[in-house]
Amino acid sequence: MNKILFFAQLRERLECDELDLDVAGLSVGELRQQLAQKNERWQKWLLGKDVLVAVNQTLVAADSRIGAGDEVAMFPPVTGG
Amino acid sequence: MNKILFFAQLRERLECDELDLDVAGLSVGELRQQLAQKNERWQKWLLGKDVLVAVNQTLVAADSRIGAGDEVAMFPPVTGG
Amino acid sequence: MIRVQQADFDMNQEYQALISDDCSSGAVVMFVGRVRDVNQGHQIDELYLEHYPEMTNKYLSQLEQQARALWPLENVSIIHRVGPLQLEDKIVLVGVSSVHREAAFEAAQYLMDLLKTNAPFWKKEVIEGGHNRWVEANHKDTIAAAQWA
Amino acid sequence: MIRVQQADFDMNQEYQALISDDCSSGAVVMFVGRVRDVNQGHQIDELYLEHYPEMTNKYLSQLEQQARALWPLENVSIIHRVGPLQLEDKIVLVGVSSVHREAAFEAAQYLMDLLKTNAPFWKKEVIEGGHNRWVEANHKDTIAAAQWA
Repeated sequence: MNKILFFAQLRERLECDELDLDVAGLSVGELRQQLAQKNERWQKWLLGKDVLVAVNQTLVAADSRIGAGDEVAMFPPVTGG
Repeated sequence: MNKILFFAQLRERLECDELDLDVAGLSVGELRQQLAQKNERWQKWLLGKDVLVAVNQTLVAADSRIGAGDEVAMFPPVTGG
Repeated sequence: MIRVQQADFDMNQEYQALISDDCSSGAVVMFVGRVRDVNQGHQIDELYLEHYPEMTNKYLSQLEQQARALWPLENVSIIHRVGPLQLEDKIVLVGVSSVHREAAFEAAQYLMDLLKTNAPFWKKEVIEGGHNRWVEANHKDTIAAAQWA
Repeated sequence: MIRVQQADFDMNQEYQALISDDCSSGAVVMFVGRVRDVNQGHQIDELYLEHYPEMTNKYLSQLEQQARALWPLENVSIIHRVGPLQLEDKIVLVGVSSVHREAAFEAAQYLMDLLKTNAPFWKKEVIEGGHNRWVEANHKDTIAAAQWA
Protein backbone atom coordinates (compact mmCIF):
# COMPACT_ATOMS: atom_id res chain seq x y z
CA MET A 1 0.00 0.00 0.00
CA ASN A 2 1.17 3.57 -0.71
CA LYS A 3 0.25 6.78 1.00
CA ILE A 4 -0.29 9.66 -1.44
CA LEU A 5 -0.24 13.17 0.00
CA PHE A 6 -1.30 16.52 -1.50
CA PHE A 7 -0.25 19.95 -0.25
CA ALA A 8 -1.13 23.65 -0.54
CA GLN A 9 -3.10 24.79 -3.62
CA LEU A 10 -3.13 21.28 -5.00
CA ARG A 11 -4.70 19.91 -1.80
CA GLU A 12 -7.39 22.61 -1.91
CA ARG A 13 -8.11 22.20 -5.62
CA LEU A 14 -8.39 18.41 -5.39
CA GLU A 15 -10.24 18.70 -2.07
CA CYS A 16 -8.09 15.84 -0.84
CA ASP A 17 -5.12 15.71 1.48
CA GLU A 18 -4.34 12.00 1.51
CA LEU A 19 -5.11 8.77 -0.37
CA ASP A 20 -4.17 5.17 0.41
CA LEU A 21 -3.65 3.23 -2.83
CA ASP A 22 -1.39 0.46 -4.03
CA VAL A 23 0.57 2.07 -6.86
CA ALA A 24 3.87 0.18 -6.56
CA GLY A 25 5.46 -0.43 -9.96
CA LEU A 26 3.99 2.68 -11.58
CA SER A 27 6.19 5.56 -12.59
CA VAL A 28 5.41 8.93 -11.06
CA GLY A 29 4.12 10.13 -14.47
CA GLU A 30 1.86 7.09 -14.80
CA LEU A 31 0.47 7.69 -11.32
CA ARG A 32 -0.44 11.26 -12.24
CA GLN A 33 -2.20 10.02 -15.39
CA GLN A 34 -4.11 7.40 -13.42
CA LEU A 35 -5.22 9.81 -10.70
CA ALA A 36 -6.23 12.41 -13.31
CA GLN A 37 -8.95 10.07 -14.57
CA LYS A 38 -11.00 10.59 -11.45
CA ASN A 39 -12.75 13.69 -12.82
CA GLU A 40 -12.24 16.87 -14.84
CA ARG A 41 -10.95 18.86 -11.93
CA TRP A 42 -8.32 16.28 -11.05
CA GLN A 43 -7.35 16.11 -14.69
CA LYS A 44 -6.94 19.88 -14.87
CA TRP A 45 -4.81 20.27 -11.77
CA LEU A 46 -2.81 17.03 -11.73
CA LEU A 47 -1.60 17.20 -15.33
CA GLY A 48 -0.51 20.85 -15.24
CA LYS A 49 3.22 21.49 -15.38
CA ASP A 50 3.30 23.04 -11.94
CA VAL A 51 3.11 19.79 -9.98
CA LEU A 52 6.20 18.56 -8.14
CA VAL A 53 6.40 14.99 -6.91
CA ALA A 54 8.41 13.62 -3.99
CA VAL A 55 8.86 9.92 -3.28
CA ASN A 56 9.90 9.16 0.29
CA GLN A 57 10.37 12.90 0.87
CA THR A 58 12.76 13.41 -2.02
CA LEU A 59 11.88 15.26 -5.25
CA VAL A 60 11.92 12.89 -8.25
CA ALA A 61 11.44 13.04 -12.03
CA ALA A 62 8.38 11.76 -13.93
CA ASP A 63 10.03 8.49 -14.95
CA SER A 64 10.93 7.55 -11.38
CA ARG A 65 9.34 4.21 -10.27
CA ILE A 66 7.29 3.91 -7.08
CA GLY A 67 8.14 0.99 -4.79
CA ALA A 68 5.99 -0.95 -2.32
CA GLY A 69 5.28 1.17 0.75
CA ASP A 70 6.78 4.35 -0.71
CA GLU A 71 5.23 7.61 0.40
CA VAL A 72 4.33 9.81 -2.57
CA ALA A 73 3.64 13.53 -2.25
CA MET A 74 2.40 15.97 -4.89
CA PHE A 75 2.51 19.72 -4.50
CA PRO A 76 2.92 23.04 -6.30
CA PRO A 77 6.28 24.85 -6.56
CA VAL A 78 7.41 25.76 -3.06
CA THR A 79 7.28 29.32 -1.71
CA GLY A 80 9.00 29.26 1.67
CA GLY A 81 11.89 31.35 2.93
CA MET B 1 50.29 75.30 9.74
CA ASN B 2 49.59 71.61 9.15
CA LYS B 3 48.95 68.83 11.63
CA ILE B 4 50.74 65.58 10.74
CA LEU B 5 49.52 62.43 12.47
CA PHE B 6 51.05 58.94 12.68
CA PHE B 7 49.20 55.74 13.62
CA ALA B 8 49.80 52.13 14.69
CA GLN B 9 53.19 50.53 13.88
CA LEU B 10 54.34 53.72 12.18
CA ARG B 11 53.62 55.79 15.29
CA GLU B 12 55.54 53.31 17.46
CA ARG B 13 58.51 53.05 15.08
CA LEU B 14 58.84 56.81 14.66
CA GLU B 15 58.12 57.33 18.38
CA CYS B 16 55.91 60.21 17.36
CA ASP B 17 52.14 60.58 17.18
CA GLU B 18 51.79 64.15 15.99
CA LEU B 19 53.80 66.99 14.43
CA ASP B 20 52.85 70.59 13.72
CA LEU B 21 54.64 71.81 10.60
CA ASP B 22 53.87 74.16 7.72
CA VAL B 23 54.07 71.89 4.68
CA ALA B 24 51.48 73.55 2.43
CA GLY B 25 52.49 73.37 -1.23
CA LEU B 26 54.41 70.11 -0.90
CA SER B 27 53.15 66.94 -2.49
CA VAL B 28 52.55 63.99 -0.20
CA GLY B 29 55.61 62.25 -1.68
CA GLU B 30 57.77 65.32 -1.11
CA LEU B 31 56.58 65.51 2.50
CA ARG B 32 57.63 61.89 3.11
CA GLN B 33 61.06 62.62 1.62
CA GLN B 34 61.46 65.70 3.79
CA LEU B 35 60.42 63.95 7.01
CA ALA B 36 62.68 60.97 6.23
CA GLN B 37 65.74 63.20 6.54
CA LYS B 38 65.26 63.44 10.30
CA ASN B 39 67.27 60.27 11.00
CA GLU B 40 67.93 56.73 9.78
CA ARG B 41 64.96 55.29 11.53
CA TRP B 42 62.54 57.78 9.99
CA GLN B 43 64.13 57.15 6.63
CA LYS B 44 63.66 53.41 6.97
CA TRP B 45 59.99 53.49 8.01
CA LEU B 46 58.70 56.52 6.12
CA LEU B 47 60.06 55.55 2.71
CA GLY B 48 58.84 51.93 2.79
CA LYS B 49 56.03 51.05 0.43
CA ASP B 50 53.67 50.17 3.24
CA VAL B 51 52.82 53.75 4.17
CA LEU B 52 49.37 55.09 3.35
CA VAL B 53 48.68 58.82 3.44
CA ALA B 54 45.37 60.58 4.06
CA VAL B 55 44.85 64.31 3.57
CA ASN B 56 41.84 65.68 5.42
CA GLN B 57 40.84 62.10 6.29
CA THR B 58 40.80 60.86 2.72
CA LEU B 59 43.39 58.48 1.24
CA VAL B 60 45.46 60.19 -1.47
CA ALA B 61 48.21 59.35 -3.96
CA ALA B 62 51.87 60.44 -3.67
CA ASP B 63 51.50 63.34 -6.13
CA SER B 64 48.60 64.89 -4.23
CA ARG B 65 49.34 68.47 -3.04
CA ILE B 66 48.92 69.56 0.57
CA GLY B 67 47.02 72.81 1.17
CA ALA B 68 47.25 75.35 4.00
CA GLY B 69 45.66 73.94 7.16
CA ASP B 70 45.24 70.43 5.73
CA GLU B 71 45.47 67.55 8.18
CA VAL B 72 47.90 64.90 6.98
CA ALA B 73 47.94 61.35 8.40
CA MET B 74 50.41 58.53 7.70
CA PHE B 75 49.79 54.93 8.64
CA PRO B 76 50.38 51.30 7.68
CA PRO B 77 47.83 49.23 5.72
CA VAL B 78 44.66 48.96 7.79
CA THR B 79 43.65 45.76 9.58
CA GLY B 80 40.18 46.38 11.00
CA GLY B 81 37.00 44.38 10.54
CA MET C 1 20.92 22.78 13.73
CA ILE C 2 17.60 22.52 11.90
CA ARG C 3 14.32 23.67 13.47
CA VAL C 4 10.81 24.01 12.05
CA GLN C 5 8.57 25.71 14.58
CA GLN C 6 5.62 28.01 15.05
CA ALA C 7 7.35 30.15 17.71
CA ASP C 8 9.48 33.20 17.04
CA PHE C 9 13.24 33.01 17.61
CA ASP C 10 15.62 35.33 19.43
CA MET C 11 18.59 36.87 17.63
CA ASN C 12 20.88 36.87 20.69
CA GLN C 13 20.20 33.21 21.39
CA GLU C 14 20.73 32.25 17.77
CA TYR C 15 23.96 34.27 17.61
CA GLN C 16 25.19 32.43 20.74
CA ALA C 17 24.25 29.08 19.20
CA LEU C 18 26.28 29.94 16.10
CA ILE C 19 29.45 30.65 18.10
CA SER C 20 29.08 27.85 20.67
CA ASP C 21 31.78 25.18 21.13
CA ASP C 22 34.08 27.18 18.99
CA CYS C 23 36.60 29.97 19.37
CA SER C 24 38.02 29.81 15.90
CA SER C 25 35.22 31.13 13.70
CA GLY C 26 35.93 34.77 13.04
CA ALA C 27 32.89 35.30 10.82
CA VAL C 28 29.17 34.93 11.53
CA VAL C 29 26.47 35.66 8.95
CA MET C 30 22.79 35.70 9.88
CA PHE C 31 20.05 36.11 7.29
CA VAL C 32 16.44 36.79 8.34
CA GLY C 33 13.50 36.69 5.94
CA ARG C 34 10.41 38.59 7.11
CA VAL C 35 6.72 39.02 6.26
CA ARG C 36 6.54 42.00 3.91
CA ASP C 37 3.58 44.37 3.75
CA VAL C 38 3.37 44.18 -0.04
CA ASN C 39 4.08 41.04 -2.07
CA GLN C 40 3.49 40.43 -5.79
CA GLY C 41 1.39 43.60 -5.89
CA HIS C 42 -0.92 42.72 -2.99
CA GLN C 43 -1.26 44.42 0.39
CA ILE C 44 -0.73 41.69 3.01
CA ASP C 45 -2.60 41.46 6.33
CA GLU C 46 -1.44 38.05 7.47
CA LEU C 47 0.42 35.00 6.27
CA TYR C 48 -0.06 31.26 6.79
CA LEU C 49 2.87 28.89 6.30
CA GLU C 50 2.02 25.29 5.39
CA HIS C 51 4.67 22.59 5.12
CA TYR C 52 5.26 18.86 4.61
CA PRO C 53 6.76 18.01 7.99
CA GLU C 54 8.49 14.71 7.18
CA MET C 55 10.15 16.26 4.17
CA THR C 56 11.16 19.67 5.55
CA ASN C 57 13.41 18.20 8.22
CA LYS C 58 14.89 15.65 5.86
CA TYR C 59 15.53 18.18 3.09
CA LEU C 60 17.00 20.89 5.33
CA SER C 61 19.38 18.39 6.95
CA GLN C 62 20.54 17.28 3.51
CA LEU C 63 20.95 20.91 2.51
CA GLU C 64 23.16 21.60 5.53
CA GLN C 65 25.36 18.64 4.56
CA GLN C 66 25.60 19.89 0.98
CA ALA C 67 26.75 23.31 2.22
CA ARG C 68 29.32 21.71 4.55
CA ALA C 69 30.71 19.79 1.58
CA LEU C 70 31.21 23.04 -0.34
CA TRP C 71 32.61 25.38 2.35
CA PRO C 72 34.56 25.04 5.62
CA LEU C 73 31.78 25.85 8.09
CA GLU C 74 31.65 25.68 11.88
CA ASN C 75 28.00 25.94 12.93
CA VAL C 76 24.95 26.09 10.67
CA SER C 77 21.44 27.06 11.82
CA ILE C 78 18.29 26.89 9.73
CA ILE C 79 15.06 27.85 11.45
CA HIS C 80 11.79 28.08 9.51
CA ARG C 81 8.52 29.13 11.08
CA VAL C 82 5.16 27.59 10.15
CA GLY C 83 1.51 28.37 10.91
CA PRO C 84 -0.02 31.85 11.15
CA LEU C 85 2.36 34.81 10.92
CA GLN C 86 1.76 38.55 11.16
CA LEU C 87 3.18 41.49 9.26
CA GLU C 88 6.90 42.06 10.04
CA ASP C 89 7.25 38.67 11.75
CA LYS C 90 10.40 36.72 11.09
CA ILE C 91 9.84 33.74 8.77
CA VAL C 92 13.25 32.18 8.36
CA LEU C 93 16.76 32.33 9.78
CA VAL C 94 19.83 31.03 8.02
CA GLY C 95 22.97 31.41 10.14
CA VAL C 96 26.51 30.29 9.41
CA SER C 97 29.81 30.63 11.26
CA SER C 98 33.18 30.06 9.66
CA VAL C 99 36.82 31.01 9.94
CA HIS C 100 36.46 32.91 6.65
CA ARG C 101 33.89 35.56 5.88
CA GLU C 102 33.73 34.62 2.19
CA ALA C 103 32.67 31.08 3.13
CA ALA C 104 30.11 32.34 5.64
CA PHE C 105 28.53 34.76 3.14
CA GLU C 106 28.48 32.31 0.24
CA ALA C 107 27.13 29.41 2.28
CA ALA C 108 24.32 31.57 3.73
CA GLN C 109 23.31 32.66 0.22
CA TYR C 110 23.48 29.10 -1.05
CA LEU C 111 21.30 27.83 1.80
CA MET C 112 18.68 30.54 1.18
CA ASP C 113 18.65 30.06 -2.59
CA LEU C 114 18.18 26.29 -2.33
CA LEU C 115 15.69 26.50 0.54
CA LYS C 116 13.56 28.89 -1.53
CA THR C 117 13.21 26.47 -4.45
CA ASN C 118 13.39 23.03 -2.80
CA ALA C 119 12.16 23.07 0.81
CA PRO C 120 8.45 22.10 0.99
CA PHE C 121 6.94 25.24 2.48
CA TRP C 122 4.00 27.17 0.99
CA LYS C 123 2.81 30.66 1.84
CA LYS C 124 -0.84 31.63 1.83
CA GLU C 125 -1.57 35.34 2.22
CA VAL C 126 -4.60 37.04 3.67
CA ILE C 127 -4.89 40.14 1.47
CA GLU C 128 -7.20 43.18 1.33
CA GLY C 129 -10.83 42.26 1.93
CA GLY C 130 -9.91 39.13 3.85
CA HIS C 131 -9.31 37.07 0.71
CA ASN C 132 -6.84 34.23 0.70
CA ARG C 133 -4.16 33.95 -1.93
CA TRP C 134 -1.45 31.33 -2.36
CA VAL C 135 1.86 32.97 -3.12
CA GLU C 136 3.20 32.10 -6.55
CA ALA C 137 6.70 30.72 -6.95
CA ASN C 138 9.14 33.35 -8.12
CA HIS C 139 11.04 32.74 -11.34
CA LYS C 140 13.94 34.82 -9.98
CA ASP C 141 14.36 32.27 -7.20
CA THR C 142 14.65 29.41 -9.70
CA ILE C 143 17.41 31.32 -11.48
CA ALA C 144 19.18 32.09 -8.18
CA ALA C 145 19.15 28.40 -7.22
CA ALA C 146 20.29 27.26 -10.68
CA GLN C 147 23.51 29.27 -10.42
CA TRP C 148 24.79 26.82 -7.77
CA ALA C 149 24.17 23.70 -9.91
CA MET D 1 23.82 54.26 11.15
CA ILE D 2 27.56 54.39 11.85
CA ARG D 3 29.00 53.82 15.33
CA VAL D 4 32.58 53.45 16.55
CA GLN D 5 32.58 52.45 20.21
CA GLN D 6 34.39 50.51 22.89
CA ALA D 7 31.23 48.83 24.21
CA ASP D 8 29.77 45.57 22.97
CA PHE D 9 26.52 45.60 20.97
CA ASP D 10 23.35 43.54 21.29
CA MET D 11 22.12 41.45 18.37
CA ASN D 12 18.41 41.90 19.20
CA GLN D 13 18.75 45.67 19.43
CA GLU D 14 20.71 45.83 16.19
CA TYR D 15 18.18 43.60 14.43
CA GLN D 16 15.38 45.93 15.61
CA ALA D 17 17.32 48.97 14.38
CA LEU D 18 17.66 47.35 10.95
CA ILE D 19 13.89 46.82 10.59
CA SER D 20 12.76 50.11 12.17
CA ASP D 21 10.60 52.60 10.24
CA ASP D 22 10.04 50.06 7.58
CA CYS D 23 7.63 47.21 6.88
CA SER D 24 8.76 46.56 3.36
CA SER D 25 12.20 45.06 3.74
CA GLY D 26 11.80 41.32 3.56
CA ALA D 27 15.52 40.58 3.91
CA VAL D 28 17.96 41.35 6.73
CA VAL D 29 21.62 40.33 6.65
CA MET D 30 23.87 40.73 9.69
CA PHE D 31 27.60 40.02 9.59
CA VAL D 32 29.65 39.82 12.78
CA GLY D 33 33.46 39.63 12.83
CA ARG D 34 34.94 38.24 16.05
CA VAL D 35 38.29 37.92 17.83
CA ARG D 36 39.70 34.54 16.80
CA ASP D 37 41.93 32.41 19.02
CA VAL D 38 44.48 31.87 16.26
CA ASN D 39 45.45 34.48 13.67
CA GLN D 40 48.32 34.39 11.16
CA GLY D 41 49.77 31.40 13.04
CA HIS D 42 49.77 33.01 16.50
CA GLN D 43 47.77 32.03 19.58
CA ILE D 44 45.90 35.19 20.67
CA ASP D 45 45.26 36.20 24.27
CA GLU D 46 43.88 39.69 23.72
CA LEU D 47 43.44 42.29 21.04
CA TYR D 48 43.75 46.06 20.98
CA LEU D 49 41.99 48.10 18.28
CA GLU D 50 43.49 51.49 17.43
CA HIS D 51 41.82 53.90 15.01
CA TYR D 52 41.95 57.36 13.50
CA PRO D 53 38.71 58.76 14.92
CA GLU D 54 38.13 61.71 12.54
CA MET D 55 38.67 59.47 9.55
CA THR D 56 36.76 56.33 10.61
CA ASN D 57 33.45 58.14 10.89
CA LYS D 58 33.99 60.07 7.67
CA TYR D 59 35.07 57.00 5.71
CA LEU D 60 32.32 54.70 6.99
CA SER D 61 29.65 57.30 6.19
CA GLN D 62 31.00 57.60 2.65
CA LEU D 63 31.06 53.83 2.37
CA GLU D 64 27.40 53.60 3.37
CA GLN D 65 26.53 56.14 0.67
CA GLN D 66 28.50 54.18 -1.92
CA ALA D 67 26.58 51.00 -1.04
CA ARG D 68 23.25 52.85 -1.24
CA ALA D 69 24.18 54.04 -4.73
CA LEU D 70 24.77 50.42 -5.83
CA TRP D 71 21.83 48.58 -4.22
CA PRO D 72 18.28 49.44 -3.09
CA LEU D 73 18.80 49.34 0.68
CA GLU D 74 16.51 50.29 3.56
CA ASN D 75 18.65 50.49 6.70
CA VAL D 76 22.41 50.13 6.98
CA SER D 77 24.33 49.66 10.25
CA ILE D 78 28.08 49.63 10.66
CA ILE D 79 29.42 49.27 14.20
CA HIS D 80 33.14 48.89 14.86
CA ARG D 81 34.58 48.41 18.32
CA VAL D 82 37.88 49.98 19.44
CA GLY D 83 40.13 49.62 22.49
CA PRO D 84 40.91 46.38 24.34
CA LEU D 85 39.00 43.28 23.24
CA GLN D 86 39.05 39.72 24.55
CA LEU D 87 38.95 36.35 22.81
CA GLU D 88 35.55 35.70 21.15
CA ASP D 89 34.44 39.34 21.53
CA LYS D 90 32.57 40.86 18.64
CA ILE D 91 34.69 43.35 16.66
CA VAL D 92 32.44 44.55 13.89
CA LEU D 93 28.82 44.44 12.76
CA VAL D 94 27.67 45.14 9.24
CA GLY D 95 23.88 44.96 8.90
CA VAL D 96 21.69 45.65 5.89
CA SER D 97 17.95 45.46 5.26
CA SER D 98 16.42 45.43 1.80
CA VAL D 99 13.35 44.30 -0.09
CA HIS D 100 15.58 41.81 -1.94
CA ARG D 101 17.87 39.25 -0.34
CA GLU D 102 20.39 39.44 -3.20
CA ALA D 103 20.87 43.17 -2.53
CA ALA D 104 21.17 42.62 1.22
CA PHE D 105 23.79 39.87 0.84
CA GLU D 106 25.83 41.68 -1.78
CA ALA D 107 25.80 45.03 0.02
CA ALA D 108 26.89 43.42 3.30
CA GLN D 109 29.81 41.70 1.54
CA TYR D 110 30.74 44.93 -0.23
CA LEU D 111 30.72 46.90 3.03
CA MET D 112 32.92 44.33 4.78
CA ASP D 113 35.38 44.04 1.87
CA LEU D 114 35.84 47.81 1.62
CA LEU D 115 35.93 48.36 5.38
CA LYS D 116 38.71 45.75 5.66
CA THR D 117 41.00 47.56 3.22
CA ASN D 118 40.08 51.24 3.66
CA ALA D 119 38.75 52.03 7.13
CA PRO D 120 41.57 53.27 9.42
CA PHE D 121 41.55 50.60 12.13
CA TRP D 122 44.62 48.65 13.27
CA LYS D 123 44.73 45.48 15.36
CA LYS D 124 47.48 44.78 17.86
CA GLU D 125 47.53 41.30 19.34
CA VAL D 126 48.80 40.15 22.69
CA ILE D 127 50.22 36.71 21.86
CA GLU D 128 51.87 33.87 23.80
CA GLY D 129 54.36 35.14 26.38
CA GLY D 130 52.65 38.53 26.61
CA HIS D 131 54.30 39.87 23.45
CA ASN D 132 52.60 42.46 21.32
CA ARG D 133 52.26 42.00 17.60
CA TRP D 134 50.63 44.28 15.04
CA VAL D 135 48.43 42.29 12.70
CA GLU D 136 49.63 42.35 9.10
CA ALA D 137 47.30 43.39 6.31
CA ASN D 138 45.95 40.41 4.41
CA HIS D 139 46.58 40.23 0.67
CA LYS D 140 43.33 38.25 0.27
CA ASP D 141 41.44 41.28 1.59
CA THR D 142 43.00 43.53 -1.03
CA ILE D 143 41.85 41.13 -3.74
CA ALA D 144 38.34 40.90 -2.26
CA ALA D 145 38.03 44.70 -2.25
CA ALA D 146 39.43 45.03 -5.78
CA GLN D 147 36.62 42.90 -7.24
CA TRP D 148 34.14 45.72 -6.56
CA ALA D 149 36.20 48.37 -8.37
